Amino acid sequence: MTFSRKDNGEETVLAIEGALDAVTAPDLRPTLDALVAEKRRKIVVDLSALRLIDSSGVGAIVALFKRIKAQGGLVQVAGLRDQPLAIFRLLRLDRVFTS
Amino acid sequence: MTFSRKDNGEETVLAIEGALDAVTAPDLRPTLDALVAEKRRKIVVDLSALRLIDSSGVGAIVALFKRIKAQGGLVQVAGLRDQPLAIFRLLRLDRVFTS
Amino acid sequence: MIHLRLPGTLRYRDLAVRVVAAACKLVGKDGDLQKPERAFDDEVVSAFSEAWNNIAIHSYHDQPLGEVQIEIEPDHDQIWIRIQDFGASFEPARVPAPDLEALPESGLGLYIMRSFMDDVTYQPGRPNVLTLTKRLPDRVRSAGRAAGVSRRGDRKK
Amino acid sequence: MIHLRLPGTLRYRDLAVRVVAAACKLVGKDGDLQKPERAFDDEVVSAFSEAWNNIAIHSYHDQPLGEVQIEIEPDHDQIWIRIQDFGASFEPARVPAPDLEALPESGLGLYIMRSFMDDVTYQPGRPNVLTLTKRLPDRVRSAGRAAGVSRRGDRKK
Ligand SMILES: Nc1ncnc2c1ncn2[C@@H]1O[C@H](COP(=O)(O)OP(=O)(O)O)[C@@H](O)[C@H]1O
Ligand SMILES: Nc1ncnc2c1ncn2[C@@H]1O[C@H](COP(=O)(O)OP(=O)(O)O)[C@@H](O)[C@H]1O
Repeated sequence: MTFSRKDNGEETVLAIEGALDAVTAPDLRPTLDALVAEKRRKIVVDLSALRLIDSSGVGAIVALFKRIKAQGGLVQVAGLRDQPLAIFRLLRLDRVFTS
Repeated sequence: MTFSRKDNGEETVLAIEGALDAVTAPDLRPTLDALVAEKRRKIVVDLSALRLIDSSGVGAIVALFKRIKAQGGLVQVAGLRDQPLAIFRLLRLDRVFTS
Repeated sequence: MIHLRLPGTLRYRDLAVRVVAAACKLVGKDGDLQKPERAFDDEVVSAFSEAWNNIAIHSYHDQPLGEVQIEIEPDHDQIWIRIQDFGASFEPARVPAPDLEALPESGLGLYIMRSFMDDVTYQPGRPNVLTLTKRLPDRVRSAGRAAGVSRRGDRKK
Repeated sequence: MIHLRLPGTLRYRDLAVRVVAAACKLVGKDGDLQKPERAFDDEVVSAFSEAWNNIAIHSYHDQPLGEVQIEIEPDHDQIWIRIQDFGASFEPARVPAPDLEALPESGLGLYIMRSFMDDVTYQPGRPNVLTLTKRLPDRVRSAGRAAGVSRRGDRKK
């Protein structure tokens, strides 16, 4: 898993590549904590280069969503495809994160 | 393994993707036979999207080289990288096929 | 049949998942499913990933040197996977289904396994035995038969 | 240690090669070699592919249901692979080195194994036992130590 954060005014794009799972999700934690601490208004999580996600990876993104939302902000997910799309659909998260 | 053949005048570009090995090399045989039967003058084997090659795959390309050369034609290999490049270098074929 | 035995830690997760993904490609008449049949592979890989996580995180929580034994049977119309571990047992029937509306951050593993596989069984004991079975959708099975293509590699088998 | 047992046919080649490729990623202090250390993985995968071909094509030529047993030990400074089959034996010492100038179209398998691995041993018998060993180049070993990074996944092991 590799990731990149790009800020553009009020919006942050967080692009995650590779596999976001029980092994790699903890590596993302400091970045997610920083986004919450900075009270970012809008975060787009770009998963177009994500190959695999598991329930730990989903948990990390859902936790970010809830914390940012509690501060009045918005988290969207973009670029879902293949295995990650199948998981988001099953957990009915595709609509939560794309509206 | 997938491949594509494109003719442009006297030159043919044969692009091979994926893995060219003991399992897949036989699938290439009819195309190689056709190139020889048609007495193509110049063939560029594009391996830039080749992920893996083994000695059977090398054997298929060397056989094509010899048959085309016997008819006065030329076979070049382009785009070698990663594992296929390591194999071609070891077998000292990188210079045979790029000059 | 494919037999795999390896340490039940997260370190070996990627290797185990890759074996299952490669085995999925051997399922079916043509042995090389095209999209949209990739969905089959994605769902099996998803379920297996959760099973592996649970063993590494829950079952072997305090026994870091525990082994996992995996058998995989990729067939013309289904895949069957048996996973055995020698760690802590649990009672799947006691695990409540997640309330998806509440956006849970955990407790999704068993739900993913049960949703994506046709059959999930668990027998607690020494070893604990988990089986995951998934059949190809009918439409794919008949497409494979109609095309009459041979399995990859059968030629030189 | 990773144990893998599966049919010794070309059909299972891709799966076996993927296991070896995934095991290569576990070699070294950081467990995640960057280029140019990818060369290590490429060379191990190349050697193993030839070993698998030889078993499927020569050793099990007329015994299509033969099994292959593979053990893999990915270590901090090397990888060790043992491959056992129950088919025909041969005498590696009698296989002549290829004359590369003559552009041979076959007879390259053993040469590739010997060139890319530090150690290749073969013990004919029932089973035939082939071992392949390759050490990390020194420069990579010390880079790994200097960085002091932990192996992938160790955190939650
Ligand atoms: N292999 C296992 N061994 C022991 N306990 C398990 C195992 N798998 C699941 N459990 C128990 O069942 C619960 C629910 O598991 P699961 O649905 O996978 O979600 P999660 O792992 O996120 O909690 C776990 O929290 C754990 O208590
Ligand atoms: N596992 C094996 N079992 C039986 N014979 C083998 C085996 N491996 C190699 N051989 C013999 O050694 C010869 C040389 O093998 P190799 O260098 O791999 O080239 P190739 O397989 O292209 O002939 C083979 O042709 C075969 O006769």
